Amino acid sequence: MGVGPHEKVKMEATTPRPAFDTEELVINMGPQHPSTHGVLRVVLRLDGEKVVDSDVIIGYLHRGIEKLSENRNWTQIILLTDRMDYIAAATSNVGYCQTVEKLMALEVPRRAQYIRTALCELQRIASHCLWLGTHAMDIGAMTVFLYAFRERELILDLFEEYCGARLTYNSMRIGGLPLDIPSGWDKKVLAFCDIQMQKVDEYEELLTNNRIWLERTRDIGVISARDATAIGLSGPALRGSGVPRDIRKDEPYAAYSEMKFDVPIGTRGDTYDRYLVRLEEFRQSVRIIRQAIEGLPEGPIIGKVPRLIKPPAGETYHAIESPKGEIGFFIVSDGKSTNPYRFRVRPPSFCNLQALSRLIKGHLVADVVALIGSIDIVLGEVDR
Amino acid sequence: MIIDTYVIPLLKILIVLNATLVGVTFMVLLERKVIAWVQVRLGPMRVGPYGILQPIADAVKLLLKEDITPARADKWVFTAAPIIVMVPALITFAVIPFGPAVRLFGRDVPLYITDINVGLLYIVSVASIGVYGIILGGWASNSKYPLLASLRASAQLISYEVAVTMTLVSLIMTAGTLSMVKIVESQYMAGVWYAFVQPVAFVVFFIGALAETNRAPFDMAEAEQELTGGFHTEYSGMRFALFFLAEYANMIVISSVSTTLFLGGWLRPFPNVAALSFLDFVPAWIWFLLKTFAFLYVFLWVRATLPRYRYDQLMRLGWKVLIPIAIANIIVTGIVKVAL
Amino acid sequence: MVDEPAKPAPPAAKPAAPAEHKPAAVAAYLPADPPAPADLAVPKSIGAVHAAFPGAVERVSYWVGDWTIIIPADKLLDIGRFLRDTPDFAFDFCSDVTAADYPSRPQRFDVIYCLYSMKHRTRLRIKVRAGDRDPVPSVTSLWPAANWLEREVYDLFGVNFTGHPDRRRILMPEDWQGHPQRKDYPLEGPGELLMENPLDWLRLRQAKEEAEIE
Amino acid sequence: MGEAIAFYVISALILGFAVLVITTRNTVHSVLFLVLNFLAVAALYVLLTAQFLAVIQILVYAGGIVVLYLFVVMLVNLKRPPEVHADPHRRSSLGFSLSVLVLAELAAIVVYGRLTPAPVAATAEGTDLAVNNVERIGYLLYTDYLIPFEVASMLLLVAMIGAIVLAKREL
Repeated sequence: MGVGPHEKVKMEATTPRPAFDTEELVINMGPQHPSTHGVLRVVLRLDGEKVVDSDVIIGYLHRGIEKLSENRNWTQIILLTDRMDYIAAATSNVGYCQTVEKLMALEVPRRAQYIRTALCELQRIASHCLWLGTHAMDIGAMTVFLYAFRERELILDLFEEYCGARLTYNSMRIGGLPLDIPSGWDKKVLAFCDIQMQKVDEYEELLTNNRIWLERTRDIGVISARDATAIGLSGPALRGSGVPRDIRKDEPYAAYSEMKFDVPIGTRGDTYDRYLVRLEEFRQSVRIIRQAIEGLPEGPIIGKVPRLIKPPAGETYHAIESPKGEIGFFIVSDGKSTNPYRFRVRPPSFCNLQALSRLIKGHLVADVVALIGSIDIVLGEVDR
Repeated sequence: MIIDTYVIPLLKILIVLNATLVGVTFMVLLERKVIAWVQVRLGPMRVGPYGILQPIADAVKLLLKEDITPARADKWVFTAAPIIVMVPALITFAVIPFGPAVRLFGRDVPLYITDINVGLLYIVSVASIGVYGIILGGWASNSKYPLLASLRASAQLISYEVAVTMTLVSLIMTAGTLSMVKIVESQYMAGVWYAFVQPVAFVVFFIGALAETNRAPFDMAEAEQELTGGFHTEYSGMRFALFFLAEYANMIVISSVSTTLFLGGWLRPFPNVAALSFLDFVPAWIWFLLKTFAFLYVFLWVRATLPRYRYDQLMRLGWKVLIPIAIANIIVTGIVKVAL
Repeated sequence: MVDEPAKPAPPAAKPAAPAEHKPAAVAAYLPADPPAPADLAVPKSIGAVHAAFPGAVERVSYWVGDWTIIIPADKLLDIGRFLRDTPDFAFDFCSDVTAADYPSRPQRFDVIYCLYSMKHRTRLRIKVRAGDRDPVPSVTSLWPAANWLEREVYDLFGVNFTGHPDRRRILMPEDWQGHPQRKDYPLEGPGELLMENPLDWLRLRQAKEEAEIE
Repeated sequence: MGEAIAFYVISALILGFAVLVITTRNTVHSVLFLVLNFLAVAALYVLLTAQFLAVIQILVYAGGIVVLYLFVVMLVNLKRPPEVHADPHRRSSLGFSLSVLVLAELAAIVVYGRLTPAPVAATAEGTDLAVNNVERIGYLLYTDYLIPFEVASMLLLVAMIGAIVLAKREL
């Protein structure tokens, strides 16, 4: 295939030679590649264009957030959680704060719970917008990318108005929220909900019944419910396989127990079903945001939190539903120091990415990018 | 005598070549603008009013960029490949009729460089040479992604060439000539554009045209999401620009050819309806350009709308759908011809 | 690569490691694993494990709503399979595998498995204690999800998982020395140098400080 | 005069490229010289006012067949160590006698051409040829050369089926 002398040697070594030399081609997709969504590296062994084997290599963005957190005090860690899933930073904030609240047995006021719920759902929409844009872009539909980013921009504006930041929000505090919503913000959120509902239809018009889109996503990367559970998929990737698992419903946190929403699930477990699940989640998220904003109770936004946060000795694992799947925090507190003894994140992107090798086997190179998009990863969270 | 055989053709070549090159550069701008409008953006706005001078800035940028030849690349082939792509795209314009003869300075000057009796075949054969540039560009780069992409591109070009040529056969049967000028004239005689006479051929030709120019949704060869940029991944500077321009030149070529073959070339709409003869007020070559641009716009529109086909699906579409349809169309055309 | 034993890390009390870089107060902590209050009903899965493997469960712990059982490493696969396959609790989803390091204990690592049952919507944590080089059987055969999670634990803690299909480093570079999540891993300076040759690092640091003073 | 110059230049090019095809070390380069050779041959056809043939020459040979050669050459690594080039089974004498035969045949054709006068009909219609190129070829193909034409098409069909059978063994 190539022109280098080293390849000659390889060819001669493989005796006896078949009538036709069919060499497998090893290509390196990433870490510098336009559709690996960051610094993911996939080493593909190809037969023609078909993936025979693959090795997913991560760690290029490893910043040691877990180790770092063991040497930061409890409040400073909130800011580190922003840097994991930076597409949905507020969700990571909520997950971490709730874990500490669970350790400290803190009561969070209902108003804060409602705002948290609304923020989490806004983040879900933002994250899904980014997912949809990049996923469609990977499959070649470039306009959807910009349409989806247009709506994500609106969410970023809402967050900017709420906490002043657009990407890494640092928008939660242990025991509640740092800020109440600005006046008029709730109306803007509701207006956004109306826009988003229309725009989701617009995305669907472009893709859902598009013949090429169907051909590119149907029966690509099929994974059964049983396999998906075993390999540790969570979030929309798991629901696409037909497992009705949503932590918001199963182990309700924040104000989700008071919200009415449906959990969409797929039937076939292919890329198209995962796409449909996420699109339906847009609508369900909008539904939740409307309920949370319209039913927003009055009251304080932060509970009775000691000035020095020092949870009693003990450990806990607490998981919430991030846009990517189950984001869990396992925290050990020694009860004496102002930093956690052990801080561990169960990153949904990491666990979902594990399934990639399995999903792409036997598919073509073009499907590899579709599948990377389909499981929706953020490398900041994979590598931490 | 000298003027008729040498000066006028040379002048025409000069004008057509320059117009094409300028058209190509502005085609890039048009593409960026049209897609930006589709995507609720503004597109380039900085260089000149409404970004109208953007192509010039682009050209300067590309000319001034470092021209890199990868280590262990085949230098000669690497250099020759962009030229091989560009030249066929340009020389195709030799037989495209932009309009009938007009009187200029007391001479009848036909608005085409030449009219050879195998014009259509000439276009097809010259276009088939362009494949070499793509294959060799990918091969000479000594890099895996370009090689994969160039294999894809050339396989795609060869496959779709079959379908496109097949549709042309049915069109030739209808027109009864291979000369581009005579094809337009025969549409004038028939009083109808061949797009209405041969609708199936028109649709197949259009799809094939998208694939032959490596345009979305068939742009696997340069699918930057998959193959990081296709056969010209290793190219930079002016050599990359040549590949880039050749793609747009090919788009213009294929649009002009489709205009000539299916949309009546320089003819006004409904050439047989006398009531519309006031449309003749518009010069013929303007009609030609309008139709060509309409075609080009559809190219861009398609690119902004559709996702990309996968390589095997593309081949399946070519061999299992388009070619059988084209062959069936030839047979039907033959039967109708004989029956009438 | 795969069968290579865990890189031996220096014992916790290695004298060369500069003491000021070790959060000494933290390292002395040992997990409380508080027992469940007497009036709380033990989940039936734990009861069933007690019944099926008498004496295997070393301790049952309860804290802020989470149940944990501590079991010996050699029983891990059996109990894991029992928990996964018994339909009454069906812990078919392994949501997390992680570890915590308590260097002051001879069995310094707690390897923690967070299980979840899709059917019953319940969680259970299993803890296995292991020393520096004690083998911990890999649960990849039970829950394929544990593959990368165990790789990460091996990478960052150096827990010696046995029977893992693909035991390589995952987050750190392949040639990295030492396991950064251990509590005795230095927080500054060239960590890998320290792990290989602590005296070199001390000399280097000394030279640097002297240079700064001058 | 001009025509003669063009003829000799083109012929020289054809011969030069042909020599380069077999002397070049790099197989891809040699395929490229083959393309140039075909293009020069097409130019020669144009000189003979056989535009149709010229265009077909480019379309079929340069644009189609040689592309496939290129595929094969690129995909099958033909860069071998130099000792492979010294083929022990080389039959120099056989090659030599074959080339002598070919030369003799060419000479025979030239001599025959000199002896028999050109057919009158062709010269009479020579002026018409430039315009009715395609029609004349079509007419000849379906009258005088009908059987070779049909045989060739059958041969192509067989080759096509053979290729499909070879490529798709699991059909």
